Amino acid sequence: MNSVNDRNRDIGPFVPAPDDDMLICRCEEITKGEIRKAVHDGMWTLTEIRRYLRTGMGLCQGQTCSKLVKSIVARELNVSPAELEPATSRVPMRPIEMRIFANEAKEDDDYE
Amino acid sequence: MSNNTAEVIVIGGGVIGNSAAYYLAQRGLSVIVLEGSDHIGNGGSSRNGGGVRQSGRDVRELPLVMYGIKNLWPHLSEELEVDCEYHQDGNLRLGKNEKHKEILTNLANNARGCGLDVRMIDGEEVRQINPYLSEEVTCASWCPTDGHANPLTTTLGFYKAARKLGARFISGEKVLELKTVKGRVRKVLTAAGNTYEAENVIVAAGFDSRPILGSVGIDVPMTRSLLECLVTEAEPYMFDQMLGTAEADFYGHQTKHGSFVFGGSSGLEPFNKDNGTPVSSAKTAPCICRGIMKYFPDLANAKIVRTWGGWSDKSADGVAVVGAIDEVPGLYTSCGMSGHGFGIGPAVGHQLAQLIATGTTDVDLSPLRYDRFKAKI
Amino acid sequence: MTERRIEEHPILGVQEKGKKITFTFDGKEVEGYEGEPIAAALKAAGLMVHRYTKKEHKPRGIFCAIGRCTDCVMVVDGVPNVRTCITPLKEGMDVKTQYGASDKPFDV
Amino acid sequence: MKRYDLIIVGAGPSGLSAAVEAAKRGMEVVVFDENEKPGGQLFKQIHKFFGSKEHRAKVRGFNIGKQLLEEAAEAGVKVVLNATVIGLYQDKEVVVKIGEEIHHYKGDSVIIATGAAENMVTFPGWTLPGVIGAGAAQTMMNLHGVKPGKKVLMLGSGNVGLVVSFQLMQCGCEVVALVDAATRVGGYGVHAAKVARTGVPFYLSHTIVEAEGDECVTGVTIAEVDSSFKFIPGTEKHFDVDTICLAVGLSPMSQLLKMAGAKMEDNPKRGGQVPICDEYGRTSLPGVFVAGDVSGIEEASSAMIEGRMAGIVAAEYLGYTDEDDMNRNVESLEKALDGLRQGMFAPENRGKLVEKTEEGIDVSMNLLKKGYVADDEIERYPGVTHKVGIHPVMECTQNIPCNPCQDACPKKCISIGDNITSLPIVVPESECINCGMCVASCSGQAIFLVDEDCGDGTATVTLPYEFLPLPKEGAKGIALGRNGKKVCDAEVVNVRSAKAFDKTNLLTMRVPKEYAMKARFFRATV
Repeated sequence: MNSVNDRNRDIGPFVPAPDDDMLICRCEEITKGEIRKAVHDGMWTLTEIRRYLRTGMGLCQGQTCSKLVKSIVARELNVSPAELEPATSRVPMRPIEMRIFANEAKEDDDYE
Repeated sequence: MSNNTAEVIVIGGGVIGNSAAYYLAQRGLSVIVLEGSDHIGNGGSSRNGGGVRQSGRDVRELPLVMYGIKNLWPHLSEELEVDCEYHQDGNLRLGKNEKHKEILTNLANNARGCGLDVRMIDGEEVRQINPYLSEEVTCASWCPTDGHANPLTTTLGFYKAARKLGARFISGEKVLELKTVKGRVRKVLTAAGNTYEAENVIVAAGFDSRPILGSVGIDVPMTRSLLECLVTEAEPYMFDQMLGTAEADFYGHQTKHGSFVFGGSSGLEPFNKDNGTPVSSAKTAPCICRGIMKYFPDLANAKIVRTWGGWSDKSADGVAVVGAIDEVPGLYTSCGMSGHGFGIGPAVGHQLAQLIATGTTDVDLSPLRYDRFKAKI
Repeated sequence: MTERRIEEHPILGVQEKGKKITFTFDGKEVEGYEGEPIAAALKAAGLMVHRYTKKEHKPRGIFCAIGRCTDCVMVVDGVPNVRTCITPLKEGMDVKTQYGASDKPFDV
Repeated sequence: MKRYDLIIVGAGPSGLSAAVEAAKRGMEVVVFDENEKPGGQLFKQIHKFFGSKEHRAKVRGFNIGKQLLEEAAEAGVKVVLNATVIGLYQDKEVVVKIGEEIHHYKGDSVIIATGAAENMVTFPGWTLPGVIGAGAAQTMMNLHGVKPGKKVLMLGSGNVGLVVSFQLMQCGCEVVALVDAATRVGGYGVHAAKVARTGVPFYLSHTIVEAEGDECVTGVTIAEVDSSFKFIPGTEKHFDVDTICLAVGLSPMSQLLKMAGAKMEDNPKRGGQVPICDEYGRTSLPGVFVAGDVSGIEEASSAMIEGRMAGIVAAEYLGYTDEDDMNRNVESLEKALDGLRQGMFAPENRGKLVEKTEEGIDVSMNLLKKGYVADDEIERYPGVTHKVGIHPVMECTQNIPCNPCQDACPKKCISIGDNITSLPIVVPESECINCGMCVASCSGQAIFLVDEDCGDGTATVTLPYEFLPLPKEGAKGIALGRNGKKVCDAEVVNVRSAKAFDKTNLLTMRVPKEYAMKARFFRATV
């Protein structure tokens, strides 16, 4: 599903906006302005935005902000949000204590 | 597409490809970077544990990585205008038994021969440096000039800075083959049907480098394995050092953000499979957690928020392959980084750029030649 | 604590609660019902701020109430980042406001 | 490794329904749910459901949840609670955190029924304590018995915003306003009307300018927006509130599928990132199925049907039933699902302005803009007729798939006919016996029993009442109109509660007869 994406396509300059200080990623406290600037730094996919800014990398793992980030990036690139890749999801679905993750039940153990 | 010709084409938008592009652009060369996936820095460059270390390396790689730590890393954040989160607070390579001690001592002796400040310390001294380490640790090699950085911002920082200098980046452009013209590398053909042309081509595409180099009759013997890392929630500050082990089965550090990034192995890495993208295996993360808790009992309650996998390209001798391919003029490579390509990455990019621009390098790359692999008898 | 509790509901009637117990919030004794989420007991006691964020030091409280957004995390019995909206309350629990990732207030 | 025929993730309406069908066909089924209680959102839904009998219409959500759990237990389904599925790995390996351990299981088939998560909107102050999701409000009040706040502003006029507003009032909170940036109410008109008649003002084409407060919400300012959603200066309105509730839509919680490598798409019609699947829930991964909101946002009623389909299809996949059984059952379920996807709120009408009912009657614009049908609009609907003596007045003005009223009346006074979305009509020559069953059966609380002229200059209006305290016979107060404003003084002359009414009390008030067709709610004067 890779599609050729010329990263030097002109998307216009970064224009500051009055709501640039609006917090978008609640966990990592990333603002709309930071996200928009990152797009102009060349971060054109949600994966790159995440790696560059940490949006969606906090405790909730993007469960709250991923749709918001997507729409901001899409608008900045002037594409439809559906054109951007689906947000990555990784194990574990919820934060899990190391001692529990480490503690694998034996084959014959059941939960009863 | 407008102009598919440049002085240099870089195949692979990882930390090496991006840094090469940056240093080439800085020297005024025109560059096109072709990244096969949809994301810049999508391979090992953004999936590794962030070590920027010299200790524990094969002596053939040492001069190059020491060059980078001396000349490039210290000012990288300012230069790229991105926080690379570089910390030079030392590396503890941990051992638990006599066998480990022997491995570490050998490595340390060899490294000292190359002029690196690294020494063996006992368990007590280890815990003076890092009081959270358990009693199981009985020795370590200690290299105070090692450290760690954020692989994500570093890799993307090189991309950002190179792009700003005019390097052209194209993602989703998977390279299928190279073509020579009159004996010299010239054309780069992609899966999308595009052709790019340059006088010089750097192949820095991880394991995918092998078939690309193969298209002009060059083979670098390598295999790949699916390695895994995990990251915790942000925790209160504990320590600054980079950690590793004698058997290289566990490594990690606490990031600026407060989270701990740890990597480790289940022993099954070369046999893991994926589903098209590198995914984690159900067995690995629990095993890494058990490993971490042996070293850091205090982290038992830290919560893991994410695990991930990444393919590592391992050369036949576990040492990077870097430099010009003499048989095909104009062709250069950096591949088979064998799981330690991040810390050395900027230096590789820098030296390849210098080589292409001037024909010379500050560091002798010949020990890392592509054609060094020989049969055992 | 009664005015924030629903004593009788027109559809659900009188909801059954666990045993009434006490726990501490930043050292002060607070009442709640055993087994209800810590966040519910705090809400019933009128305590809105669960934590202050690391970068901006801004207050946060309950947001999703189902363990997803992780905004309601606090330091519970010494462990930071505990999702209070899904962690059952126990007698004598030590619940503390979380500052960044710890229970130590920021230096001003 | 322990292997199950079927592992289901999520014990909500779709997951439990799937489990029942699969277990009935002989499969060994386990359902994992991360919550302490099963039922998903059903146990937070205290209103009566729409639809027809086969959709369990007029049964309250939490009671449907109880029924489903009983059915699951009877069918031998194992439901494991406090069991967080942390990963769906390759080869259908499901890793679950249960207590202090993690368990690895293999499913020969897997159904993902993880439901949805709430969408959010941003505005200055949206991170303040006191700004909560509508789901959070439901969880606090309906599961934990704690009021989300004293004074609440609701953002969002879809069914969730409307239903939760009503629930907030039921548990004793004050809803100061219902706000939506859209130009018209998004949810069912009957849900809006039952909120509006209690006096909650609707502000369409408005949104939040700012949530105020330092440590937590102390107030909110809203303002009108123009067609490009920009604030119109000078239209700001301030409310003192301690809670702002966000009900701005749901997104499928499809992360497990993405993680497992299922082909995904971003489909705005289905609410966001969803697995690509066929109409029976088969994903791109063989043996992995989906059901309910995770594959596209709909109502709990459709989730239950989708769940049953997925359960049957999974049974066929593993040879626990044959193709004939599958086709026969799936066909009838598809019909039931089709039934729910009819009318003005059908998926294909999403976002469209429907101006006429199926009967060709103009839709009330006032309902769409203010949440209630204006007095001069109400007479045009077939459920609103006049006759001597007590008779039902059905203020049902939009075509939605729902018909319990026609079966509720023992005297067959009400008819909807075969087309489930038709507006109810009063059957000519039928005789109302004032039993009140229609009033209590209407999930939209849109039926009133009216005696327009009692002979003494007064009229009586019987209305559904689901609040506390329940006024007593003889209580004096005021009658409110559909718009929630006082129309006249009123006195309660009768209060009826019956098991058959299922907690919907019938309150009869006496008003001057000229207000018989205007007075629609009662508020006691204290």
